[in-house]
Amino acid sequence: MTPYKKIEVITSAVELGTIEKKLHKAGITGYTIIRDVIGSGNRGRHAGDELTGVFTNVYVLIACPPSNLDKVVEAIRPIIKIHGGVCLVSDVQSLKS
Amino acid sequence: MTPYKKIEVITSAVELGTIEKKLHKAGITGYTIIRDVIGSGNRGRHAGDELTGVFTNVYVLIACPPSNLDKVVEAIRPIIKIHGGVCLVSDVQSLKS
Amino acid sequence: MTPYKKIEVITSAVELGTIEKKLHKAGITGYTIIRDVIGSGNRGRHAGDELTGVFTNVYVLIACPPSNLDKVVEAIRPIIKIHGGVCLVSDVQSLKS
Amino acid sequence: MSTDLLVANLLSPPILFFALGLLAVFLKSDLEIPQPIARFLSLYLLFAIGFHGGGELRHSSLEAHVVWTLLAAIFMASLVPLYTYYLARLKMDVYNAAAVAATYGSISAVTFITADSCLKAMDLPYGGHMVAAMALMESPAIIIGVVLARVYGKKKEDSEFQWQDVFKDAFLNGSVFLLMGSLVIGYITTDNGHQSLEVFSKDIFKGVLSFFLLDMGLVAARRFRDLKKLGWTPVFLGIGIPLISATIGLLICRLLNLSTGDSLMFIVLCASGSYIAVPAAMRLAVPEANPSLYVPMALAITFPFNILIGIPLYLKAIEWFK
Amino acid sequence: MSTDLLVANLLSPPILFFALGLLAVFLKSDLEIPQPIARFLSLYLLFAIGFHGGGELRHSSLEAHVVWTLLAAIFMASLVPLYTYYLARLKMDVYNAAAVAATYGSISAVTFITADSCLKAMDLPYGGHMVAAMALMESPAIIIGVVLARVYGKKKEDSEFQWQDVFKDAFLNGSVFLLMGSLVIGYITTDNGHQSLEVFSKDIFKGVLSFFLLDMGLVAARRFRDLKKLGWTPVFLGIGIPLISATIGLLICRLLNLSTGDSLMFIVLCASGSYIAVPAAMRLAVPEANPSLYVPMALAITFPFNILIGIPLYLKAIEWFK
Amino acid sequence: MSTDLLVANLLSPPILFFALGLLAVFLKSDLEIPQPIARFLSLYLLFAIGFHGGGELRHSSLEAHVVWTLLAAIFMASLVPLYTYYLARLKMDVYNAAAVAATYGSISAVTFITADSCLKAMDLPYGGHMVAAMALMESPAIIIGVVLARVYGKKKEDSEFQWQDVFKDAFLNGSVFLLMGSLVIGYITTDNGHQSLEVFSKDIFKGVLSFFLLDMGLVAARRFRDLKKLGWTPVFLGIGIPLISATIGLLICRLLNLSTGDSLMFIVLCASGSYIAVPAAMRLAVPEANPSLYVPMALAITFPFNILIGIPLYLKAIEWFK
Ligand SMILES: Nc1ncnc2c1ncn2[C@@H]1O[C@H](COP(=O)(O)O)[C@@H](O)[C@H]1O
Ligand SMILES: Nc1ncnc2c1ncn2[C@@H]1O[C@H](COP(=O)(O)O)[C@@H](O)[C@H]1O
Ligand SMILES: Nc1ncnc2c1ncn2[C@@H]1O[C@H](COP(=O)(O)O)[C@@H](O)[C@H]1O
Ligand code: NA
Ligand code: NA
Ligand code: NA
Repeated sequence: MTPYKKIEVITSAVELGTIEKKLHKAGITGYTIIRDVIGSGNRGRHAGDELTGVFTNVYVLIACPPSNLDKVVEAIRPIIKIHGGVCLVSDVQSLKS
Repeated sequence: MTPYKKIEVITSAVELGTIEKKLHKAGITGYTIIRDVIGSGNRGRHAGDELTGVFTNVYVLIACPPSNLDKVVEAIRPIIKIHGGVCLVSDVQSLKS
Repeated sequence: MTPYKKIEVITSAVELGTIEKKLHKAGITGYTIIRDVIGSGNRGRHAGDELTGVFTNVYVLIACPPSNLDKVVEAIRPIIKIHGGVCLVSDVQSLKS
Repeated sequence: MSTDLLVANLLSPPILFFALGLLAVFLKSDLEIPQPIARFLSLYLLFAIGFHGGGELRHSSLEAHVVWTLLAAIFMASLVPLYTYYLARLKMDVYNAAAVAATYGSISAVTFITADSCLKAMDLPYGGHMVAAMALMESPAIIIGVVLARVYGKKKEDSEFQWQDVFKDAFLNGSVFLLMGSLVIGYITTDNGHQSLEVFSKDIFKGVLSFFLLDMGLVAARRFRDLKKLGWTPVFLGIGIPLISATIGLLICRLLNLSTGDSLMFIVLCASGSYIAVPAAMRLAVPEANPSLYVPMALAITFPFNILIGIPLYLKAIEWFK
Repeated sequence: MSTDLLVANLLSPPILFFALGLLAVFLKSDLEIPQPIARFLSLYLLFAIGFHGGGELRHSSLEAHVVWTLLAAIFMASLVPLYTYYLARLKMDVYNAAAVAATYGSISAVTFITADSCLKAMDLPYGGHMVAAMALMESPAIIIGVVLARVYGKKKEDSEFQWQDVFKDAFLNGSVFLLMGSLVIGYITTDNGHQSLEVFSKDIFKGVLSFFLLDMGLVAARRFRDLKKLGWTPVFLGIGIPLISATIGLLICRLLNLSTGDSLMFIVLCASGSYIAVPAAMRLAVPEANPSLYVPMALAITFPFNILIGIPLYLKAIEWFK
Repeated sequence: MSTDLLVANLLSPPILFFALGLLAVFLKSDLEIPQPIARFLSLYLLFAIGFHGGGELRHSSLEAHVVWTLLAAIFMASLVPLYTYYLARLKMDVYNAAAVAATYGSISAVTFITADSCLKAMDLPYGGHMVAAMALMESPAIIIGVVLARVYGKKKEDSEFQWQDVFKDAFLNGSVFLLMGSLVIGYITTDNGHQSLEVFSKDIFKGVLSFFLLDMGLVAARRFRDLKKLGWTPVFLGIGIPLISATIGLLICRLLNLSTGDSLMFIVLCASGSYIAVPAAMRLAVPEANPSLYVPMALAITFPFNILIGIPLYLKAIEWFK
């Protein structure tokens, strides 16, 4: 078991492409995406019923060594700033595969 | 980065309305919902194949300042007690947006 | 609130049956499954668009008392080893239901 | 003729696909109908049956026998849960008995639709008001089930419970609402409107039903597992209650002198149990009841019994009684 | 005749199912169309309308009035966002006004399709090139909206923004692409090809439309809530802008001497607002704008207005002006 | 005539929509078919083709040539993976070669269905037993592929592996099971049953196929990316193996003196590769193999090759050889 950082990002689904692009640019290739997530936040309720991604969110989970944390956070920060949502960081132990 | 609490609730999908109502009553407006989650627990396997929400679960993630933790937990506790499921609390760092 | 361990497993969707079987064998009956999860890792991008489970992932969340952690991890380890994916362990507080 | 009937029913595509679904699970095939599709097919069936029922209602005058039939439907929807409760109570606690009562008091639209297919194959007509009867029979049992649970159950303070939620779940749940709405729309739209939906709502109907029953077979078979732990009680009740209700229903049909088609539909409504609207409502209003008991009873016992054996049996009984 | 028209429109199944969807939300029914289904139905509608448009284009020669109509379409798609911006700017900030401008400059395919259903019910033909006009009118307003936001908005450094993304979103988003593609395929495939898709793309069309409008009713009604907080501005703009655009559109139709069918389609394109392609593009390119403002305007005000009242109204105006 | 054939094939809606799907990805459009829909459409196609095959089987007597054709099908399903393995082994490790062998030994139902559409358009009949041949050819190669991987691969202790799982995946995976089941149901149901499903299973078939091929185009094009890293090997193999298999298949057809329709179907079965049943089974039984290699080969190379060029080519070869 190795100490890892887990970063969870929840934001508007339309941002998924940007997030993936930025992660790749930052050299992060390990992440998991849950689509069709809904929720409520500062911008009201996102009910996922709009025939478009506009009111749907996406959840992205990134597990990385602590040394990569900053890179990930810097990639995500501007997106959250402009488009809203949350970014949560926590400590986990990763099973070395 | 600010210390936050993350509360994860997994329970029967039919309870989603109640959960949202209670969160709003407690003044909590930031949360994320993942629907069509399945699982297994004390009440057997919830396989999500029933044409109804009865055997499907819902996952709700609430990130809040530590001072709000009690409000959230008290809102969720009776639901878990009556309808089953789990409620997990952990420490995270939130990227101030 | 009781201290619990949270184990998160993300791997190929075709492994879901094996995971459930192994958990049951290990006596673990409480877990939650999120299907149709996509992602990227050592084996390239899993975009979930293959008409088959081959390029889709599954997310499994297991909350258990710390004493059960080893059993769970040993059940999951060979799967991650052969089929790829990640397994993350963290500390949580469980609301006793 | 009766074996012919049974065989013809068993060899119709919808029933065969239901059997295929059962078989898939028993052989552990990984065949699966995506859930959004299954939900859509079920909405489609409600839409189509309601729309046609409405269309036929337009061409039938509101005669006395229509009114009597509808009243009888409401009567049965209230009577069935009562005796079901006391029967179930012999073997179950209050909450489960109440949920079982609600289940059998309400109806199964897919059983109704399968009976419709069967009648169509034999060129036996039935009145559009039977669809209205179906819509009327969905909800009362839910209310009665909740009343039973609260009257006989432990008194407890729970600020959660609200009657208005129960009524909303009973009368405004998606399936009741869509069925009722489509019935009304079928009634008020123009002939032109009916023509323009002919292919969508009629010609592909039986194909959609076949596909849906394939899914029902899968789902029903998966629920057998739940039953294994529960012994023979659910099996006896799951066949016994429909037979009792069918018998009472048959008597009422004779009393009202209904046509063969109307009679079959009426009996099928009495004898079928709900596995969509009722479980969702009970899970909320009577959380103490175990859905792994009452859902499989309706879905894995009563539903297959009704569509495989019940429908031809009821038809034969109707003719025999004439 | 005009009341007849209004009533005939209101009693057609698609409109009635739209109303049923609205009602479901107002009564708090839990009726829900699974989202993958709703998306599929909308893809189907684009596919079918495009394919048929293409088929009809093959049989019409590329005459001058076709070219003129297409040019007029592009002209209106560029003009509407301009005056809409200045109108909206009276009550909103730059970003929201730009998003509203893009919304009303672009078009709503479902409004177009509902108008098509309405014309079919009256045996009034329209040219296949109107589908091409629709495809051409989807994108320009998106570009114009983004330009307005960037010209009038706060200058800021953002390395994120790229014009090529905006163009991609405008011209290659799924709905524009499928519509265009189906149009081209309908144009180049053989008569045989058209025949083999007849039932799928034509006979079940109105049924699918009815189901889709049921979902639109649900979605539109849910968006009313967003509007409540915003006062009367969205309501006035959501009806006023379409009326202005329809008037200008009508003048152009007279100028070009279009047939009744072509005129209705042209006006409907001018008067409708986009709630699929535009919001997705604006959310990315003008994140400062609030989608809970411009989406509900198009979806919960303009769309119902157009299909319930607008279409018969525009038809009457066309005939009156003849 | 052969260019006519090629052009007619290329201009049929299913092929054009496949091309549209490819184009969408190359132009980076965000067009997407919701996955539950795509899975449903593929289930529908298996259901319809099986049901009709069964229906036609009823009207054909079980003659010698039927038996011979089925035996030849099983023979080819066992032969193809063997030479494919040795060919692939020249460029790949044991595990990937085994997976490629299984892929090409098995069949692609959609290629078969596209060939069916093509034959229908030319009024060339083929026997219902070819559908049975398809069902029989899906599974053997999976077993052979796993055997190859275990015989030639590194010996290792893995308590996970169980032959019974492999057999289950080979013979009871959803697509094989539904195809087989629908075939049997089509065989045993009544003429009445066939009639009642006519519109659902026949008239809308080609429309559904077109939509499904649109999705196949999207999916295939997305998989091109995977191939870029792998050089020319997959391209050569992905075209070479089908050509070899088609040649052997053609010889067998001459030997058995099959009709033109039966011959085309037989050759298409030999020459097509599986991208649904096989990958799922291989992922479990041979996890060392890389699905980003064998899935794109079948999906992004062989499938387009077969439906765009292969089918007309094979037809011409059949006629030339007559
Ligand atoms: N405190 C929170 N906890 C969990 N999820 C949140 C929270 N705040 C926002 N979100 C998610 O982020 C989305 C966008 O947030 P916002 O931009 O604040 O509206 C919401 O729809 C939620 O899904
Ligand atoms: N220990 C656990 N870990 C993760 N999820 C759980 C656990 N226990 C219960 N759940 C989830 O909560 C749902 C309801 O639980 P129960 O009421 O215990 O049957 C299950 O179907 C699971 O999805
Ligand atoms: N570092 C990571 N963080 C989050 N998810 C990951 C990570 N690495 C792999 N995954 C997930 O596990 C799946 C399989 O990983 P792999 O076998 O490495 O390709 C990926 O498609 C991701 O969904
Ligand atoms: Na009943
Ligand atoms: Na417009
Ligand atoms: Na093959």
